[in-house]
Amino acid sequence: MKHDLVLRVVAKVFLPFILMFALYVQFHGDFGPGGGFQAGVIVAAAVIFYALIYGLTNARRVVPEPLVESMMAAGVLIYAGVGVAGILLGGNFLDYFVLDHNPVAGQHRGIFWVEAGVAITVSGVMLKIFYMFADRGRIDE
Amino acid sequence: MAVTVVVLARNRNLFAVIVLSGLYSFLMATVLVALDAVDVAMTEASVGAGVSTVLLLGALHLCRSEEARPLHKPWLPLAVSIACGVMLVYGSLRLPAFSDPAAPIHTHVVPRYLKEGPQETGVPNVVTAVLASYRGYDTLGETTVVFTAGAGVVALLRRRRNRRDKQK
Amino acid sequence: MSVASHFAYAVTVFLMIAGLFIVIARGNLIKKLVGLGIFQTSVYLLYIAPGKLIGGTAPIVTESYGVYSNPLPHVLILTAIVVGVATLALGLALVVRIREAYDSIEEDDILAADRRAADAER
Amino acid sequence: MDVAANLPALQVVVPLVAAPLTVLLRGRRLAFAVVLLAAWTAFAIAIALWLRVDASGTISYHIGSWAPPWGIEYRVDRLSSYVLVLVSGIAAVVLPYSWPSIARELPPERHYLFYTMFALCLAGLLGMVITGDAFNIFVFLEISSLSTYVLIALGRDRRALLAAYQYLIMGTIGATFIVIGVGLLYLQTGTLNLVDMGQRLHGIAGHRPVLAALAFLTVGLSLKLALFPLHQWLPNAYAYAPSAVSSFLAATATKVAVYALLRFYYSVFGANTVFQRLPMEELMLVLALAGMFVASTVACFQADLKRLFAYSSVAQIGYIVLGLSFDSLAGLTATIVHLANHALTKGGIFLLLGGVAVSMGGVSLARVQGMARVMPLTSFGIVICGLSLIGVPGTVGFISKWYLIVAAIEKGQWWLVFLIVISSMISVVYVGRFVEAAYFQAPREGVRGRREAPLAMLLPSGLLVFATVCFGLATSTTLGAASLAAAELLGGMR
Repeated sequence: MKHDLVLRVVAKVFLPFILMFALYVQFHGDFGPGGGFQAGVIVAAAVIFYALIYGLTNARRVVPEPLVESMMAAGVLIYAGVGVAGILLGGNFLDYFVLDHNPVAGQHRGIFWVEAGVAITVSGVMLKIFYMFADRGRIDE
Repeated sequence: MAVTVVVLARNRNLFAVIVLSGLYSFLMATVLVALDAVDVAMTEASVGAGVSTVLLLGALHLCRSEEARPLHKPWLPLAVSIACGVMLVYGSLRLPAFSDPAAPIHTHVVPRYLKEGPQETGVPNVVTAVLASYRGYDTLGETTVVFTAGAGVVALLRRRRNRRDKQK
Repeated sequence: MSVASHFAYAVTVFLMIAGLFIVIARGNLIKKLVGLGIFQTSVYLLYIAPGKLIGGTAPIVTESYGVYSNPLPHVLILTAIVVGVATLALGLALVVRIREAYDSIEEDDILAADRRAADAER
Repeated sequence: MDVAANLPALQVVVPLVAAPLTVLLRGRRLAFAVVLLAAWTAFAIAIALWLRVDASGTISYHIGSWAPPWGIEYRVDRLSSYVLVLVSGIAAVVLPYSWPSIARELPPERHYLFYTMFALCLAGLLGMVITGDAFNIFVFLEISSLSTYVLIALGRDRRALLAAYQYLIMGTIGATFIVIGVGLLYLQTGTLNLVDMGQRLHGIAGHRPVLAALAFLTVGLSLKLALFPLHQWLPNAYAYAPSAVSSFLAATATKVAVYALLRFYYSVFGANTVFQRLPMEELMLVLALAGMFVASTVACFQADLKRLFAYSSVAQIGYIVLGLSFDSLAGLTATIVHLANHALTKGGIFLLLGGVAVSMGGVSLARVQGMARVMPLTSFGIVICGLSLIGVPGTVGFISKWYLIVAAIEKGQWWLVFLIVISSMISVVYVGRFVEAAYFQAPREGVRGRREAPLAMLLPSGLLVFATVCFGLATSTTLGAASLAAAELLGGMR
């Protein structure tokens, strides 16, 4: 599959759109269906798509494994960090009201960061799992 | 959907089983849309039909694809699962009827989400509001579950660097 | 009416029985995981179906609708789906390791191999 | 910022944040330091919460400042603070032990992930105990279970993989049953908050969905706590997991499941529903007795010490459930006190066995022949814990058995007293097998000299053994806390 010109070109054309769609799902989650989890899955799918067509080594170069592993952890930390920020600003854990002077704006800010955390962890984990499985396969063959 | 499951239970070719389970997830997603659960449907379609299928195929690639004929008689498992089913039937017969607006789940707790949610959180998609704010802690737990799975897979499948280099 | 109103529950029950049956009866480790997935999915219907209100719409508040389906089960099931896929990923990773260690993914074969190993120890 | 007011949230969040930090930091020393710090902090927080509950009653903490039942509530009462102290305390003791133990049992590149998983497991268990929300219990149950599966699979033997897989299947079925139970309750009440649920169930306790929910929750949690016919996953899982993991799981995981069962029975359903509308009392009695006898007997025929004591765990779960089945203050006290007592005893035994595995090269009965000469301290420790399993006065095991017998006499069931004594006799047999091998048989060839386990392993194990005796003699702390917690649970009964 790696040398099919049509596939490579089509992939190049499609990838930005997939990533755009992921961002749309992420940020439009407030108004329509979607949110961090779904966006994370789409991002991961885009990279996996890339890896299938351009090969695992190239994909690793674009999205290196240490980065992926850090992403897994960073997402959870961002989420928990929002919670701890609530405590630091004088509220309860995961209290978004205190994140801004205006409680509703605070809610908005909290939800934004929380969703970002979810998306980062999910895409990180999905990619990592893909890499792990793909690795095993290569050695077995 | 039920037909898919029956075929699935009887089929011994694992590849077919996995494709069928993907199909099943898609059907499930359609049903969920019909039930107004768009967020859930979207997740089920991407996770059930997408991620799970890819994962299963990936694992299958590493394993054998035929299932051996089961040696033991399936009556005991059948009895156990039917007993559980009977228990659920017993329980569900007195549940509120389908689409009954007076059922407790529609009258308690939820009205506040629907009435005040958009004002309190500034987010019109109530599912997102509940997910990220009212029950945000559950979602933190959920993210942690995903993280656990990721780190767990790494812990199970990672190999020593030097061994990999040797094999190259 | 009562039959129709409980149709969703009937489907749930059937899926649950089938899923559980696959998990317990089948010896193939991957197939067990597929069955487990079906078993978990059956629960989604149990939660979501009662939340539907006929004439209602998805719980995204706009001015043109007045009746919404219940959002809380949706949230819970989102979490449940994620937990399900996490379990699946972990289970498959285990299966891959088992297959490397035993060269089989049939429960009976593996147990037999263990028994042989235990006998050899004695 | 008010740290004291936020302790309930920090209790769980501290270990939970430690987990991703270890992944970010990578290095095994750093990972160990972070998780150790988190576990000790969690222990300190648990003690602080316990003191606060003791002084001023139940604490309710609203996460995200959303009042329950709309938001998720953390609720610390006497029982949960008691279990919190127990779980975080065991973790605080096991962690220092795990450093030398893991260094011998795991390849180095997996070390930091071991600590990640340990922190997650701790966070999950603590989260299950402290939460006041039915669905949140499920979420944290899954965090702890998934990390448990991985921890077990990290065992050196390849059978550990299969054990982990089987536990994964059983555990997921159990968790799904719990979700079904919670779902049925939710459909009946429209709420997920446990207290609110309990109040709203008041009028409809006899409805069939409620009873079905009770059945599903009982089966699901019984899978998790390894009640007798559903215990098959446990012996393999304990036997092949790394020693530190066996010890931590044996001491905490099943105990937390028992806690969840108590929570649902007494705070949600109310004892009336549980014990009067269904024949739960008789059912539990039968299962508990069957577990005590069958598992103890099977334990007598095991050649591997880890498996032997794993079966003994199943038997001890029988005692715990037996106390529950009396549905009386004394019985409940026995259950709660035995949670802690068995955790100390079994935790101690598995830690010591880890040391044995290091020094003697294995834990089969053949390997430990003449162990008393090679590892006198360790052997002595195991014997003390064994005495506690039997229920000899002066150890914690005696206290639990005493209360069980008191509860049985209260009910006038003399035959039960007789049975409890008989089952203790069976445990004399399996502990006796170890004593015979270790003290009365000559060491195998090539095993000479004294080779105790490293001090870093000996010290934590010794601490637990010491606690076994200490709380067996000075009973007021555990017993007082347990009876107050039991009284509070029954007081909540309407």
